[in-house]
Amino acid sequence: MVNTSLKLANVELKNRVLVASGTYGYGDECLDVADVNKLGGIITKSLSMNPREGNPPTRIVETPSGMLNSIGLANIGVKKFISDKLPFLRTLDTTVIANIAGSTIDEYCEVLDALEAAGGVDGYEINVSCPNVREGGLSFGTSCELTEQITRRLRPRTGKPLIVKLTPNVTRISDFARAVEGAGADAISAINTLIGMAVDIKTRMPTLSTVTGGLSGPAIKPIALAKVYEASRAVGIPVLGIGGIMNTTDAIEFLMAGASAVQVGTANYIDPAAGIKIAEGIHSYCVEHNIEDVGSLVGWLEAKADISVVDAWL
Amino acid sequence: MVNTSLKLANVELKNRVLVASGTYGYGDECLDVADVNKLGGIITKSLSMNPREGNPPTRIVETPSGMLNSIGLANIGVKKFISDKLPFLRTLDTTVIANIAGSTIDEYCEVLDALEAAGGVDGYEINVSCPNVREGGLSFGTSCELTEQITRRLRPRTGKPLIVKLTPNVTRISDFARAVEGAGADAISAINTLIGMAVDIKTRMPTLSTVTGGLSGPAIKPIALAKVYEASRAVGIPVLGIGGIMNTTDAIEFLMAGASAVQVGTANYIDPAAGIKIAEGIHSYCVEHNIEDVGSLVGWLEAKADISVVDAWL
Amino acid sequence: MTQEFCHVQHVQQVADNVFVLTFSSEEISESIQPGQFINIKVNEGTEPLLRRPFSVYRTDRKQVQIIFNVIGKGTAALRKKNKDDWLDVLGPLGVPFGFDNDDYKTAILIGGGLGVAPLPILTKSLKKIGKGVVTFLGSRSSNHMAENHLENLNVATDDGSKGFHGTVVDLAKERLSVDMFARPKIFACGPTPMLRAVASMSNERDIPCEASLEGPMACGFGICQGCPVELIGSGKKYALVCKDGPVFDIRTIRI
Amino acid sequence: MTQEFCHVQHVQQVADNVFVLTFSSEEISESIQPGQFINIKVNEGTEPLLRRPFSVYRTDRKQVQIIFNVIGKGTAALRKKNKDDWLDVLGPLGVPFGFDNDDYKTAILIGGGLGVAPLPILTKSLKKIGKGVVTFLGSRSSNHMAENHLENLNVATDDGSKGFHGTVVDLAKERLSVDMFARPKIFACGPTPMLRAVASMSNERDIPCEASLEGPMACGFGICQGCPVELIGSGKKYALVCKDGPVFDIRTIRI
Ligand SMILES: Cc1cc2nc3c(=O)[nH]c(=O)nc-3n(C[C@H](O)[C@H](O)[C@H](O)COP(=O)(O)OP(=O)(O)OC[C@H]3O[C@@H](n4cnc5c(N)ncnc54)[C@H](O)[C@@H]3O)c2cc1C
Ligand SMILES: Cc1cc2nc3c(=O)[nH]c(=O)nc-3n(C[C@H](O)[C@H](O)[C@H](O)COP(=O)(O)OP(=O)(O)OC[C@H]3O[C@@H](n4cnc5c(N)ncnc54)[C@H](O)[C@@H]3O)c2cc1C
Ligand SMILES: Cc1cc2nc3c(=O)[nH]c(=O)nc-3n(C[C@H](O)[C@H](O)[C@H](O)COP(=O)(O)O)c2cc1C
Ligand SMILES: Cc1cc2nc3c(=O)[nH]c(=O)nc-3n(C[C@H](O)[C@H](O)[C@H](O)COP(=O)(O)O)c2cc1C
Ligand code: FES
Ligand code: FES
Repeated sequence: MVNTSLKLANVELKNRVLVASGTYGYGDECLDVADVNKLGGIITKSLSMNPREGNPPTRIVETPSGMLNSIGLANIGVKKFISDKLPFLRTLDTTVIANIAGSTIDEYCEVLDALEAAGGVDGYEINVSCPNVREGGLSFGTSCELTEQITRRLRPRTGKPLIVKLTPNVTRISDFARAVEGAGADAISAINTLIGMAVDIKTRMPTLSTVTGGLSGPAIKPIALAKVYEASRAVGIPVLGIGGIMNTTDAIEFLMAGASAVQVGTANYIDPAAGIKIAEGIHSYCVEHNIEDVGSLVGWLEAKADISVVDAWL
Repeated sequence: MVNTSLKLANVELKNRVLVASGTYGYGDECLDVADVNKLGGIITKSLSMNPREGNPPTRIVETPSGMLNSIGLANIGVKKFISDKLPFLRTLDTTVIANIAGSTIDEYCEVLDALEAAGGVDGYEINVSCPNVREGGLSFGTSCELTEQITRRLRPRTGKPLIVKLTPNVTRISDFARAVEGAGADAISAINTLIGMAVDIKTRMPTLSTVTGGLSGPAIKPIALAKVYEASRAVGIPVLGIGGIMNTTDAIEFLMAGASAVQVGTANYIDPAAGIKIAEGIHSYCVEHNIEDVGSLVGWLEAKADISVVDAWL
Repeated sequence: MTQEFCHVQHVQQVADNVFVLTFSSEEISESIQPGQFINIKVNEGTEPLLRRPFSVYRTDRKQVQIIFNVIGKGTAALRKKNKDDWLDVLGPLGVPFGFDNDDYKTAILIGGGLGVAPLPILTKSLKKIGKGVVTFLGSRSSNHMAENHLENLNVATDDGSKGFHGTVVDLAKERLSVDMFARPKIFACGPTPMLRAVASMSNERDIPCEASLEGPMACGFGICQGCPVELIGSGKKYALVCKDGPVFDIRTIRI
Repeated sequence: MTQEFCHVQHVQQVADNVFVLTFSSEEISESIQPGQFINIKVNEGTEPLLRRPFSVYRTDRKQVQIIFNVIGKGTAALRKKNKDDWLDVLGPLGVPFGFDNDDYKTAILIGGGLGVAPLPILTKSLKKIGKGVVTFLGSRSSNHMAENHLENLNVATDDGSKGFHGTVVDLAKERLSVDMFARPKIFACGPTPMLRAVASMSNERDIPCEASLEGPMACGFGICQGCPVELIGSGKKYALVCKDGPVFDIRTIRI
């Protein structure tokens, strides 16, 4: 018997593979082709207080081994989520984590309060990669102070796991990891998308309506691994590794680099059952290698590699 | 007749395609298969004061549509460069730019002084992505203050073009661009590699001997385009765009995003004549589209796109 | 929606840069509705990364056909498929044409270029329920045209090499001015400029019209929110092409 | 070094997961020296991104052959090549075996697995200059062995399915203890553990030995500095496998 579970504060995930926010809708679109109950957890699309229509087209463009998106956090709003989606999610035998977005710190609090009042989700993931209307649209997540403030404001409002999802678009993600740990977060998710851009030389316009968007997929995996490695060495709380995970090998790389669990994002678009296959793959890997607890893979490198060069001569 | 040239301070590049530092040796390895005189310029491997042996193997690993390297700035040192390589480079009919590395600000100055004394290079590109021995190995390039200081110290020592090559591993590259412009740089190169990591699950070790390395190639193109766009809108000096450029289309994307010229890096490993083919491709594109000056492609988007969202809801 | 690994049967060239790929799938051949699409992973590995959406061109018992132009990496890979290669197919996806009702008598099919793709199975279904079918097909030239499996065909070419010299919409307009089709309804598929012309034509003549849209997609089944089309006069600003479409009442969307 | 687009002639399976690819290149077939390699871009596009290095297995007038195992994306793509597909080939690259001199009389060739690759053209060259040749070839099993085009062959298999039951180096040691070869020199190619064993054997018996190394490469011709091998007792710390090698005097390097 392999122990695949992970204790995240007071919640136990049945395995260490979740689906990432914004890449699995509200969990109800993939039922035909994926037994979502086999996932370690489902993280919802980011929820804001009011519904958001999202950005005008073009919202996505493929890039070498990756994709850019500029969805604009299109979502049905927390009230409709509670009335229309939560009842279904409650019936699932997997951990359901609501991802929360806001354009003010107050909005983050309101969304969380609404979900707390409704009950039925198992934890919260905070998307700090949202533009701060007070600061002319600069994202909260690129300010260590604001990221910490959001965490500090949200922490007392819930006894459920509070996970802060960090942006990679910063100089030193370890500073942010430490800040949110200090502010009481139970875990960190890393990474959100990297800022990127595509140009259409035929129209001589940026391909995306918002000029820049978020880069995801295999292309970013090496960057994500480095960020997870850096963040996980800086803190004691678990890190959920995200970025370009397509298969079991990728997932084990993240575990070894220091992730306590992984989230599968873009891969869901290509194979809605990717997360389930990866969870099964990790299980098989452990059986083959006589590993009794998936947890013992976590940070395996740290024990072996005696090097801490993050800024090498590039 | 298409005007392909670019005036960079007091030097005229014959066209807008250069080969990037560290990806073309000292210009003398590719002669069999590439007529290097057709390049807009050659940028040498980074030169330090003393020869550097570089990092232990493994130094490179392929990643999805990209590669990581951890060469450790292996180079022959500025003296040997002057005695062994410069005489050949002087015979070339293309612009030769020496890329300079240092582990102290003094070292940057010494290398530049040695090259100034020797004569024969047309300009300097400063690689600020080197670990600062005074700061425990954190790279100069992630500190805006140090990047500015290096530029300020080097500026009075030469009348030749001084180009500062920025690292993308920072929160806001535009701050760095403005700082080096203020300190007297003639141009900016963007981007150097992104910090990344690979894990070998068979050996359960990081693949690279230094754990992390620099990510290059098509995978990073969207990130590079976004950084070039951001930097070029922040300053009046030219930006040399770098990152994943494999073909003419890629190069034109960078020009449209705001680059005054481009550098071809990783592509040289796959096709040592890539830069020449791209220079020719840009020329043909201009002929086809009745464009008289390649310069009129530069920042074309800016004229057309009325959007400045850099931090969108990701 | 099912996800299935299907055997390629063959790839056949049917016109200049036009190919028909046949694969085996009982599931899809039985359940696909005219106007629905399938999303194909054309390769292993990450380049290209995403699936590629295609209309179903024809079905025959356990066989399914798509028709395509080679325009990029994905279609180049499809063209090179050999017998017994695997295709990873997700489908059927999206909302089909609203053809199976009584609010019209004559179906007017308008296809531009590879917009012909969904028309053969639509034609077959229309005939089964006894509708009249008239088809207008436009193409760059006669060499680029895939004109089989259609009914009452009228063709237009940009270069005049076959049929009407001009756009397919101009041809349709001409015919609609001459012939009085009994209670017509238009079903259109093609590039955006063509659909715009169809929209204004159908508006002017007050003919109901459904159009199948294209556009970049990441998932193809509603989980990425990547494929918006702007709605007109509805409470919502956007619909999703993959899930709410690809077929829309042309009066409800801004194209 | 030249860069050439070469026509594939065919890909043939010669043993379990062992394939021989033949392509046309006058340039390379005429200029390649035993132990040199070529660097092949196996695909258009960016995945895989880098070229793949291969020894030249055999040449015949205008034809060149490589031999390979399918172990990853690059070799999987090679295996699928068809007649008349293009290969983008850069070569010849690197330093050949130092076989053409008088400091030895008998060439002892040791190959492990696909380390057999450079041995056939080395054999041919050795015979041309009148050297004695003895060959030792090791493999997992007889099914995995490509044993053609070699001289005085002695084989070893890990599973004992053919020849000596054990490693190829143990077999060579046995033979070297029995037979007194006139002024021998070893030429070895194979996986790192094999080369380590060869190194200690050649040291013990004081037989000169050259080995061909493998290792990750980005460029293959000296511009990336990506392929270091540690030097022993030299002023320099590293040599480059692609440019200073792939063939090294085994006493000068740490493997
Ligand atoms: C619902 C739906 C049904 C479709 N049915 C068919 C069909 O039956 N037959 C068919 O040939 N095609 C069809 N398409 C379009 C088809 O999906 C694209 O042609 C295909 O994805 C191109 O892939 P590629 O990798 O070859 O080109 P890429 O390398 O992805 O693109 C090459 C160039 O074409 C442009 N491009 C890519 N996709 C589209 C698009 N959808 N519309 C306009 N420009 C595009 C790109 O911007 C790029 O410039 C359909 C699309 C949708 C959304
Ligand atoms: C000078 C030289 C000559 C060579 N000659 C031959 C030859 O004649 N025949 C032949 O079959 N191979 C030869 N090789 C090795 C060959 O280049 C690799 O097998 C090939 O690059 C694998 O590519 P791939 O895309 O299939 O595998 P990848 O997808 O790149 O790798 C698959 C797995 O194999 C490992 N791997 C990749 N390359 C190597 C390597 N060089 N050594 C050890 N492990 C590796 C990777 O780490 C990975 O785990 C040679 C290598 C060099 C440097
Ligand atoms: C289309 C798309 C929409 C996304 N939406 C959200 C979102 O609403 N909230 C969020 O926190 N992350 C969102 N993400 C980021 C993913 O959750 C994930 O962090 C990122 O894509 C990297 O993982 P991947 O490479 O596996 O996709 C989105 C990603 C994509 C591609
Ligand atoms: C193997 C390798 C070595 C490099 N060495 C240097 C260097 O010495 N100095 C430097 O400024 N940049 C160096 N670079 C960075 C490149 O010049 C370039 O900025 C980067 O690779 C991104 O461009 P690309 O994606 O086109 O390769 C190196 C890159 C690679 C891949
Ligand atoms: S393509 Fe993903 S929602 Fe339509
Ligand atoms: S592989 Fe580039 S220097 Fe050897």
